[in-house]
Amino acid sequence: MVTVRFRDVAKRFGGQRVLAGVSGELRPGRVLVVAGPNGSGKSTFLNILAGLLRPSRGDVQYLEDDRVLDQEDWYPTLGVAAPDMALYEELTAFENLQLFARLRGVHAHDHAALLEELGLAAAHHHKPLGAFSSGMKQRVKLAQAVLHRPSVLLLDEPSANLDEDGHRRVAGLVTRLRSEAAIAVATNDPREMAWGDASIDLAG
Amino acid sequence: MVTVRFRDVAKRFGGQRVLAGVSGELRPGRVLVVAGPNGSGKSTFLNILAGLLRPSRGDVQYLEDDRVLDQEDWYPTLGVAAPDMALYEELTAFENLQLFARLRGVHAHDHAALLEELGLAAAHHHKPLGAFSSGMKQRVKLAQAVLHRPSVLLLDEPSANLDEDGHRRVAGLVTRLRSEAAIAVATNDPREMAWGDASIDLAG
Amino acid sequence: MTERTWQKSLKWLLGFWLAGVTAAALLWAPAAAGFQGHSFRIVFFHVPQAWVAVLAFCVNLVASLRYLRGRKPLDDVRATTAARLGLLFAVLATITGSIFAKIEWGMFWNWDPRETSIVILLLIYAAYFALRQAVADEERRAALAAAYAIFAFVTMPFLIFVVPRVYASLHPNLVEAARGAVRFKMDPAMRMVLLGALAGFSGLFAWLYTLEVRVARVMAARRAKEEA
Amino acid sequence: MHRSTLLAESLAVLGKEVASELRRRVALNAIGLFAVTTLVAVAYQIGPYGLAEQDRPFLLSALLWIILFFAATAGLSRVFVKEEDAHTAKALRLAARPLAVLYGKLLFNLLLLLALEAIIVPLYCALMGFAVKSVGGLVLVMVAGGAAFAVTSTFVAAIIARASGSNALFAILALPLLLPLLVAVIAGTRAAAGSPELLAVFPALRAVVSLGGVTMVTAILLFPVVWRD
Amino acid sequence: MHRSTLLAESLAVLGKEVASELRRRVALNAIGLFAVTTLVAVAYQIGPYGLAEQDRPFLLSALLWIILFFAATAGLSRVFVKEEDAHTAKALRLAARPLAVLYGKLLFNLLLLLALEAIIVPLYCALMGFAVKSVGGLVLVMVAGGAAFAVTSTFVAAIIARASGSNALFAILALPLLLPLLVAVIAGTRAAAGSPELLAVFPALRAVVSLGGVTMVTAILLFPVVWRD
Ligand code: HEM
Ligand SMILES: Nc1ncnc2c1ncn2[C@@H]1O[C@H](COP(=O)(O)OP(=O)(O)OP(=O)(O)O)[C@@H](O)[C@H]1O
Ligand SMILES: Nc1ncnc2c1ncn2[C@@H]1O[C@H](COP(=O)(O)OP(=O)(O)OP(=O)(O)O)[C@@H](O)[C@H]1O
Ligand SMILES: [Mg+2]
Ligand SMILES: [Mg+2]
Repeated sequence: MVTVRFRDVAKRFGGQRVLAGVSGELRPGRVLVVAGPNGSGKSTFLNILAGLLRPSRGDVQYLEDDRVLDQEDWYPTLGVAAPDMALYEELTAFENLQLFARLRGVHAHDHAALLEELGLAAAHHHKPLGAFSSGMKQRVKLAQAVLHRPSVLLLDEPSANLDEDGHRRVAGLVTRLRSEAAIAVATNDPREMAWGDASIDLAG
Repeated sequence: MVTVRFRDVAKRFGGQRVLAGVSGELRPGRVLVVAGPNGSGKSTFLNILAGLLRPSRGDVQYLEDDRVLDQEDWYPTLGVAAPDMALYEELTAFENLQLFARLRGVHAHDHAALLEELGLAAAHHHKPLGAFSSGMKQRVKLAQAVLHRPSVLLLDEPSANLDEDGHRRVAGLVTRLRSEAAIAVATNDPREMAWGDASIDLAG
Repeated sequence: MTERTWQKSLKWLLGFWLAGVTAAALLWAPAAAGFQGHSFRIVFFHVPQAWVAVLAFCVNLVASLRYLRGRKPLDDVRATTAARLGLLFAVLATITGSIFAKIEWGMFWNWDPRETSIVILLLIYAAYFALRQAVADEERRAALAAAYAIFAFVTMPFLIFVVPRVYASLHPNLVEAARGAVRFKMDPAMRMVLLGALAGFSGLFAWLYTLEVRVARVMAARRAKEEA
Repeated sequence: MHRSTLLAESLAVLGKEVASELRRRVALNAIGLFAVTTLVAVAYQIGPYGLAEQDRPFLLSALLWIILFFAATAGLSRVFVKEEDAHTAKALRLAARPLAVLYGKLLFNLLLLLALEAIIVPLYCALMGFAVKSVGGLVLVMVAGGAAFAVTSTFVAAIIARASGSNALFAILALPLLLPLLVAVIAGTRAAAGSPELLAVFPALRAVVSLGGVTMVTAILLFPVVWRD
Repeated sequence: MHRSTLLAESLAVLGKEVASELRRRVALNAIGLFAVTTLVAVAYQIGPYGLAEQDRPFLLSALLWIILFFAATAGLSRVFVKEEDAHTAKALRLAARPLAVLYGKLLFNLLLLLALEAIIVPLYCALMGFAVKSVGGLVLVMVAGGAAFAVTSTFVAAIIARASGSNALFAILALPLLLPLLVAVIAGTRAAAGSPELLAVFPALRAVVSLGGVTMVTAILLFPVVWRD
């Protein structure tokens, strides 16, 4: 179980101030909704939480049983899906999951079951991602984010491009995982905002 | 004014049947909503309408004053925005629009006004697209689709990644353009389905 | 003494020193045997220039390493400044060397290993600046440039040791004759002037370097104030 | 509905390529550095003294074109692959005529190549002691060769970008386009080096021009297929 | 939460590179086309009898490596550049340790180079009449040279991918660093050609191996900085 604590996180890009001091924490079993209009810094904030971007000010800590983790140890605990993150289009859905499972040291995993939980029918598991529809790609991306049972799950617009059924499945996934992971969801979708136990609004 | 007539359009990819004979037309002043779950063939259908994909069966005709247009003459009439279509990330929003305006032979156009209509503040017009948020990119993509006043507008998930305000602006754009263009919107979003005068459901 | 007057007097001292060394090199140092006319006097400038270039590249290395450890923007400024000065002095050494080569060997350029090595050195640091120019983001620019500088630096010993060993065999007569002649005929007065010139040029480098770093520091402070 | 002229469209594509390169702030201002680096890499191995007198015209001409060919490949190979990798091809496909895309990218490559030649060739002749008897002949060969290379490499780059799956055969198709051209330009350069007569380069020049012409026609006919399907 | 071993991760990255390349063959086509074209054109122009006897071992070795060198440069940078172009770098950055990425991509580039050498070298020897006295020595030099080459190219590829992805920049950054290596491998090839003794290649081999070793260690230390920042 990992808790992510962020204090006074601020970010500027060149002259533009994007985040102006955000504090709070992600706790296991809870979902934090990060809201705000386009360009308000939601994705930037998640990138900082993931350690992909350095904040201009403030800091982020990962705490496991009150022990502070080194940044190299953040990655194994993390699952991330985001719009600016693509999987490999030359590889099939299955090969993509297999690749990420290998990278994360997950051995016995039933990729097919996970893909079906996310609503991707078996007929598509062995097609290259380049031939997938937008919603099908999004499902594989989500499967990639959760296949190693991360303790910290950062979902940026998780149901972008998804249909009604997809929406429900993602909601189901979040419900299933909330007991074992600290979850942050950045979203523009009013339906997703309802998932949160807490929320941060980056507007203004 | 262009009418797009499609008859019994079907598409298979390898063994998989994606579209099974769709007929109908896009008429100026009307919005056709193309609905259906993920992977049902909405984008494939729009690609066929745009002449980017050849149908396995059936045909598509562009009629201008009852004259059938050659396929080379489709492109100048067309405006397209789609999730699998990216603009140039090294170029700024403004440069991207300028490029597409030149390619389409549009001379006197106020790109800034168009971007602002779509809710992209002037401060961002001269930033490279690579530094844009997902919603900001989507707005530029939409601006690119309409800047040459197309007679046929194909919008695939037009408000993907957009916030509430963006949604409203896209709805406004469609309303403004419906008098001069034949519009098709492929969507998973219930709110967008309400825009249509007619709809095709590809489910099943 | 306050810091300012101290610095000012150092500057004057450096000026006098360089003037003295130049005068000694051109007028006082005895003629060396084995050279065409007074051409050997170029050594008093050529060698210190080459030395300062090497010194500057070492400073660049240290600053790059420090940047990667501490991520202080000032270290990046230090690295860039050192690389720029190193490049400048390497170019000067090449020019004086070519003039020397024209007089002694009859050609401006011979692809002798020395010449070749310095050209590669010039290319490497020109590449360093091309890389810097190609990255817009400041932090990333600094980190990538530092990584490249360090990586490049470790290949340099090979440039100096491997290359001449293989290449001397190609045209040994040119190379060995020239180098042998100089090594043996260095008399004490000449050595003194050369050491003086080395010290003077090192001082010149130190002055230029601190000046540029100070300017950069002031600019950074002003920008920080504007942003706040 | 508006229509742009083919010329305007081609220039727009060219402008975009130039702007992207400038934005990446590399190719254009570093072009000299690239030329010099490549040259030194070769000159360094085979200096002016490394060659027996009778080998010089052959070898120096061949080496010069290896360098230029490399420069062309390094600069060009990415123009189309990048559009596919970054998913920008669809927008371009919809907005520009295929031929405008071909011409725009071709012009860009041609400019790049001519600029490179302008730097590389004189430097190479100086550094390698390559005495060219007919400067006029050399210039002719360089310009014609540069143009033919730009055509071929642009077309080949387009093929490589789309060579997945069923198009794999195309890559092999490129070989017979490139090979005779390289042979002809080397022969032309050798002729210019060996004889003060401008006429001496004509046989090779004729080969270069006709190969370039044939490739250009092939490219114009086939490019729409390669690009759109 | 699980952890994979570095080896398993590296192999996973390698496997992914191989699978992707087999499906699209961009790097393979670019490299192969350049190498085969120049090789055949040069062979056609110079041929087995075109060079003075005393220069042959040196010139033929130099020419071989110049071709290999430029061919490789045209394709090796793609491993990192395409991840940035296709926006896949983020997922990889999150899932794999930096060193696994380095090792996986390095191995892939090494395989690419060895494949290239396996095709080009025998072809070259046959076409140019390059008689190599110690085949074992040549193989050693080729393998060690290829490995050392792959290290520097892969590292520089990682840098330019984060700068702009320009191939010209890749050449500018990589060539000067590769020149000492080029000198050593040419010397080694010449030694293998000139003497049936395996021992003859050892001095050059020592230089290649130590250069490869030093750059490898440096790359390992610096790569995380390049990859994650
Ligand atoms: C373009 C031609 C030349 C270039 C680029 C060049 C470059 C250099 C460089 C880089 C050094 C410093 C090496 C070190 O610190 O270890 C150096 C030192 C020196 N050069 Fe030159 N040089 C050139 C021509 C000459 C010529 C023609 C002579 C004399 C005939 C000469 C005599 C010396 C001497 C005496 C030293 C210092 C002592 C030594 O390290 O051997 N140089 N040169
Ligand atoms: N690398 C960068 N360089 C410069 N500016 C950037 C960079 N990344 C993001 N920005 C800017 O930061 C702001 C916030 O971007 P971010 O992607 O975090 O927004 P967001 O809240 O996720 O928006 P959306 O809902 O559209 O995804 C935007 O103005 C964007 O242009
Ligand atoms: N190039 C292709 N090769 C093979 N199959 C393809 C190709 N393009 C699309 N498909 C398949 O066609 C089906 C329909 O895809 P399409 O993109 O049209 O769906 P969609 O209705 O737009 O879905 P979404 O709502 O997710 O965007 C999918 O099963 C997809 O895998
Ligand atoms: Mg976002
Ligand atoms: Mg779709």
